[in-house]
Amino acid sequence: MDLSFSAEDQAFAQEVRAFLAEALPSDIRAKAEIDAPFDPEETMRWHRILFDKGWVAPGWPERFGGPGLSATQRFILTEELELAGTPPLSPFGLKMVGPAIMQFGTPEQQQRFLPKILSGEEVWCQGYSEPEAGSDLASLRCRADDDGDHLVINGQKTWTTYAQYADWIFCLVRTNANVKQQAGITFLLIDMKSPGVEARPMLTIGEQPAFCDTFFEDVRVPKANVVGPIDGGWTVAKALLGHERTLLAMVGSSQRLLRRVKRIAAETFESGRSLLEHPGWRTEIARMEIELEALQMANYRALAGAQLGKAPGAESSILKLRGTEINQQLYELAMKVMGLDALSWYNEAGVVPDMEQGVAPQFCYARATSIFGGSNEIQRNIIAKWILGLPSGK
Amino acid sequence: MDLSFSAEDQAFAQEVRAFLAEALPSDIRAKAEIDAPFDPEETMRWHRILFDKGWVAPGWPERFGGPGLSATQRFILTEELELAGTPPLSPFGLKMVGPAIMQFGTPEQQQRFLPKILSGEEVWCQGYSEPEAGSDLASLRCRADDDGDHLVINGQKTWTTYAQYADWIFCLVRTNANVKQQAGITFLLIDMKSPGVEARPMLTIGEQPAFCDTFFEDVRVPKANVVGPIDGGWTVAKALLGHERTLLAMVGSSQRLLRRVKRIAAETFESGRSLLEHPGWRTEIARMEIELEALQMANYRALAGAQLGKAPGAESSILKLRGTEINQQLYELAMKVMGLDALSWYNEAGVVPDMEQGVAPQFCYARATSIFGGSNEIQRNIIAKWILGLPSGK
Amino acid sequence: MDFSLSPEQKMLAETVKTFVKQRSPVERFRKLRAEQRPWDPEMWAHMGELGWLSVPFSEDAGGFGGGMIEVAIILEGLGKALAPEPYLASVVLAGSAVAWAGNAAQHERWLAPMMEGTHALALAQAERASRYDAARPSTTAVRDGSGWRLSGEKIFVLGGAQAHAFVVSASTPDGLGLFVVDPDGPGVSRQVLRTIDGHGAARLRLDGASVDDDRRLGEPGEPAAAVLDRVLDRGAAGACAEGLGVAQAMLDMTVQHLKDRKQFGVPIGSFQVLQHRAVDMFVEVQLLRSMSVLASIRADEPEVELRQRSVSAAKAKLGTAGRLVSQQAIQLHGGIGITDEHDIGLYFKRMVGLDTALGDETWHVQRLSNLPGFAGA
Amino acid sequence: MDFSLSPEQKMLAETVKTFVKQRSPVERFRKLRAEQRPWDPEMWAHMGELGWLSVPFSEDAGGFGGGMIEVAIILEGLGKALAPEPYLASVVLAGSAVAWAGNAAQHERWLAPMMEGTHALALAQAERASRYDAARPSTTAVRDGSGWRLSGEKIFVLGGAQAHAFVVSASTPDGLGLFVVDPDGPGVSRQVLRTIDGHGAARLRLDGASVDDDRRLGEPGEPAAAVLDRVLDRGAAGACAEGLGVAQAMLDMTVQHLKDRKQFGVPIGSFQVLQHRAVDMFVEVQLLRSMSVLASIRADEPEVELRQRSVSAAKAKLGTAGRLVSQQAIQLHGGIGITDEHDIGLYFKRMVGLDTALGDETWHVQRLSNLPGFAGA
Repeated sequence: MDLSFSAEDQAFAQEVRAFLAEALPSDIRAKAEIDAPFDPEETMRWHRILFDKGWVAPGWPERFGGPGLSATQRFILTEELELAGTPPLSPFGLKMVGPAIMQFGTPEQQQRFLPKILSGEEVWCQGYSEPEAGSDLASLRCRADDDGDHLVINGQKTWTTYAQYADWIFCLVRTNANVKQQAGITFLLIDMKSPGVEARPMLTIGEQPAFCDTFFEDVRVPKANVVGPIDGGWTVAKALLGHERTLLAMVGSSQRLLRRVKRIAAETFESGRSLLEHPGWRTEIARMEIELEALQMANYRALAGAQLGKAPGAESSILKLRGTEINQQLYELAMKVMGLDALSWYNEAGVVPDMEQGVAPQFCYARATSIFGGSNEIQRNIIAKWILGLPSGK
Repeated sequence: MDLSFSAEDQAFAQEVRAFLAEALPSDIRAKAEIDAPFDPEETMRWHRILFDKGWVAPGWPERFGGPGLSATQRFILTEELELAGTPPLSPFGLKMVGPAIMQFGTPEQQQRFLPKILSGEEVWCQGYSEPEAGSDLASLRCRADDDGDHLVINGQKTWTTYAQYADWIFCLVRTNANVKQQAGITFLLIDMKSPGVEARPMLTIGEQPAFCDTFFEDVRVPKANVVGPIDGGWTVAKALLGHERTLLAMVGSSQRLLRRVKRIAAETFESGRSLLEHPGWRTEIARMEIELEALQMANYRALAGAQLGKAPGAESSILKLRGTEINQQLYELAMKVMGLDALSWYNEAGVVPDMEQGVAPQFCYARATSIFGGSNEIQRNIIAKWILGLPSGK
Repeated sequence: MDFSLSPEQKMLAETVKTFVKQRSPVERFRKLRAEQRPWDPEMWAHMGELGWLSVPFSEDAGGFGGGMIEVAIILEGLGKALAPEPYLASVVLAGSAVAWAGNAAQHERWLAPMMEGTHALALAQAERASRYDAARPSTTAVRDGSGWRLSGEKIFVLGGAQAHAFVVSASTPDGLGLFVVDPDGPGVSRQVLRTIDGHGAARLRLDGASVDDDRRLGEPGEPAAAVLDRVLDRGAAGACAEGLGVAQAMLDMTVQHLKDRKQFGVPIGSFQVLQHRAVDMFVEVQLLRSMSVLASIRADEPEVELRQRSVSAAKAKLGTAGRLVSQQAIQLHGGIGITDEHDIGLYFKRMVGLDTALGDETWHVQRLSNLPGFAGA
Repeated sequence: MDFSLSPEQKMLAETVKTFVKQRSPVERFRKLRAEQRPWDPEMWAHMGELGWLSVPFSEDAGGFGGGMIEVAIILEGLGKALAPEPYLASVVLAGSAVAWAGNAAQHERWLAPMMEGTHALALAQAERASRYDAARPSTTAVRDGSGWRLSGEKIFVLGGAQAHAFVVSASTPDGLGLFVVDPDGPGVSRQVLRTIDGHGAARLRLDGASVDDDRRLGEPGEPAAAVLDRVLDRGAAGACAEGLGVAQAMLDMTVQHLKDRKQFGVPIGSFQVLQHRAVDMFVEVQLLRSMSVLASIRADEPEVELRQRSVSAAKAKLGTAGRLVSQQAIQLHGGIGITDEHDIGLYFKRMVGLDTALGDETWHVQRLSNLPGFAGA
């Protein structure tokens, strides 16, 4: 057993840091340092810089334009980017529909779509959930009627994150209502500019315009845009879910948040002493640091397994669960440390320390992490059934 | 709204304290002060003292020998006894089978059994649970076959607390296996000296001999000992459950435990300062004190409702749940404060401070409180269904 | 011991319930928030007409001589509907300060128009360096002729956005003083804040602001510090009552959602894990209700330690109960719970505001644990 | 980065597993406990034959030159079966102290018979007044001719019931010293303790006990304090590994119980609330496993702050994970879980022992939070 990285991997980490020092635009760096939210323009600008470097899709195979990094190097790259606070890239193209097209798509689809996902020329969003189909995804109703070479789509998708900025959407649609729910679903790629598509942005409780209701009215989509067989979309969707677990652990993001908590505590005073010098606050912060350290170790163990080519095991199933809980708890702690400053909301500069303006809205929106991506209740159901082997039922 | 007691009630509280000062035997008082467990002889001795005073059954109607106290006075009496740490009387006669016989028994049964419950001449235990029927009580199998004037009992009961010291046991037995589970159950009084009854004491994880497995082999019981109709025992049992909620809040006992935690903290030193002077420990203890205060207020509200003759409402349903959780957390805190001394187990005097010898075994056995008397999971099911009105099912 | 309401209190509760339902459903707050208006002055005037703004003041001061029980009834109702009028800030905090520390002329000048509902007041005591401790303000008041000059900064004044006058705490040569400051006066600048819960607040900066002597509440040498302490305890008790309304509303909405929302072909409220989660919310609301009652009964208790102990215990409980209830309310609502368009998020954020204002859980636990009786009890 | 075991480590893990299954199932511990015997000396001798007692010592000292990874493999296995032989106390704690602080003659005298399994050692450092802090013992050693006189009291010596010799920490004129004390020597009294987990322990009282100079480990002036600190970190890491075995066993037993036990006509493991409770246990065991690995890797790390940080984080995690896992294990077992005759309670109590010994969660959180890098990180 060994916790250190090989000399080669250390050199790679050095290369990543050097690249970051040089290539991260100064305006984005300034935002990263104060953990301000990024707007889509900034995110896509950074996407293109990473694309130029060849690092935009560390997990993609070389034949589709991936950089050919080892599992450890991919991990190092991800961690360094997170720690530097660079804009998180949209996962819908790179982590979701891209891999789905690689695994299930036709050569024509691969050629048509993958290069533009890589370059950022086309931005994607996801159309899974519907108002009546959340945790029970298979009950979705958005309808696709057969019309010769085309499918005609009618219905609504919701929580379509950043659909207002997307060029394409990948959807699960119902192509057959006469079979068991999972069997009548098709995985379909839809051009957002098609007539009849409308994305209406909604605000989150953090008042960020992070997602949309997306409506489809008689939208005609060529059958060439079906990925996998018609009625075979559930298999494609399930394969996608496996891709994301370590992504959702949010270790790097929580580490930055912990540093931020300490920074705020060092700058917040009570009875002439900073909170970071106060034993009570120190132990409270230390308890979070320990939980985060445990999560990071579990993440390392999952990575080390992946390095050896093992399928994600027991240690990785807990990552989304604990990762989101810890992230939420850290935001809560940041709010507590800030005290009355935490109640300030999108005020102009100077009202609260500039660097901490974003804490309150981000704290609010962080409640979403335990709901989206398969709610934590669903995650526990999955672990109970598939790992502990407990009987389903009651 | 008013939190104070009337002058009359204050005088009554004074009377109780004066009685305690005088009537509590010095050996029992000594044990009460160090929270040592009481043995059955001590408990019954105190039972008889309270009986002589007329206070052994504060809740009983006067026609059955109760003292005719108001709801507030009953509450005051209970609280003062608990705060003084007097031996908790066995509830099986006074709080369980006694009220059942009053409500469902024949005049002959009332005359035969109630006076000896009051006087302590006959000690009772409870035969509900079986190895295969715990939370699912209605699935019990202990069999009662009809034999003319008698029922013949075969089967086993478990968790029969202090059965080894009991003269009588009240049991739920199956008199009809051909109807829906709840419908074939009978509430039966059995003399522990009957041939074929055997109580085998078991140890708890605190190594106290607190309960037994009790076996019945061809035990003949006169039908005159059936309370309520044959096959009608479930109704009797359900009525009993309502009697105990405030009992299970354990407010007085937890208050003494909190005082004990503070006493231990005041006598335990780290870096030359007692733990009670250490801000970190103070806030940890204070958080428990606040939770206990909230429980006590909820208990007061339940009492005030009872005073006005209201049926126990929403505020009382939470008492068992929170009462047991808080009691367990207080024991846990006591263990933490004691540190290495907490690892000592029934050692002779002087190994740890004398007064705290009992903490570790009591801490262990306290895990039972969230299991017995209807597990806390069952309590939550009940609140979800009967108070929140959530649909049963999945 | 008696927790039942008097006939008058029951009538008040009924009036509040009807008022909120008819005149101030959540949509009213939502609309004001969208317009970035911290309140509706007409609604305030209406509350004045109903007499609510006079409830907790003595008849000498022109009030109704009610107590915190009545105040709690009103605040719980306002909390349930997220009414943004500054009842807590203007009546309970600033109003009590003027009533208790002020003389008859000062009552007439500031309390009377507030009780009529033509004006609102605010208490400016919080400063960055002192966190929740109001005892030693770094804002100073120095003598200047027959008046005073005030300098300092108050970072978060509840109800400060809409207040017509501020009661400002400042250190004077003779101890803590309370001054009524005109926000439009020279040397005074008010910066209206946007807040997480959409309720009105402001920062107040005093740059040698000139204040006449008759704007100092009470006489020098009087223990304004003790008055402020009592005022803040009233405020904390009021926050518990309003928070109780918020929590109760979240519980009710969540239980209803569990019954209505179907997934996997059944109401999600039939899943045992969600049932128990709702039970945990219910338990916490019950405990918070008990503690809010305690705080109301004890907020005006003359024995200081008993008052502080009870109020701090209740405010700390608001923190723990409020956190559990509001987090689970969002979680059990699922995706819609994190949209701005669903009301549950508005309640979630209001709870953050009430939990933080007037001392958070940590601060009140510490205060309680430092009372002399704590170690001796 | 690599978390896989070497072939030798895999073989060791296999041997431990087989040994425990065949020679030391829980029933063995149960029987010893009933007879109030803290261990079985034959089993100890057998462990000596297998070479386990020599694992973490350098080849110079006659050991195998293994590290804490190997020790953790052994301790996890012993924890799973509640084997009461004092591996943690005698090998990891006292053995490391003799190995690191002692000279060759001292190794020969005390370490060699321990490694052979004919003797057991124990480390006596805990005192009532200092709680978990071992740095400044109030036990004193004063010069007496060519030897020393030791006075003081050690309240809870792990493995002290069965030890043939005690390594005692004491304050000397030249700093902290470590002395090997014969429990039957003059001025020494050992009181064997009954313990919550049935494992051997003792109190040790020293009334001017006379100790020859060659019983002081190392030379005066050497930093015995630093050695003791390292020894205790090894011990804490070992406690994590043994605690991991205990927790894993509780999880396995509980999941099995949920599958086997039927109520309401179905296995109770089909109830969602109990499923999620089991998942929470599983999550904590996974995290504890990760942290136990970290502690093993870092226990012998030369950079002191990194070592202390990792070990304290892991030991603190043992506290939180151990508490959740053991409490839920009892709860999910229901009534039988609180009987002495069911094994689950034995594990529950062993976890209390391991959580408390060598610094509880609070102490380790505080230690971590006071490291210089904490505020700077």
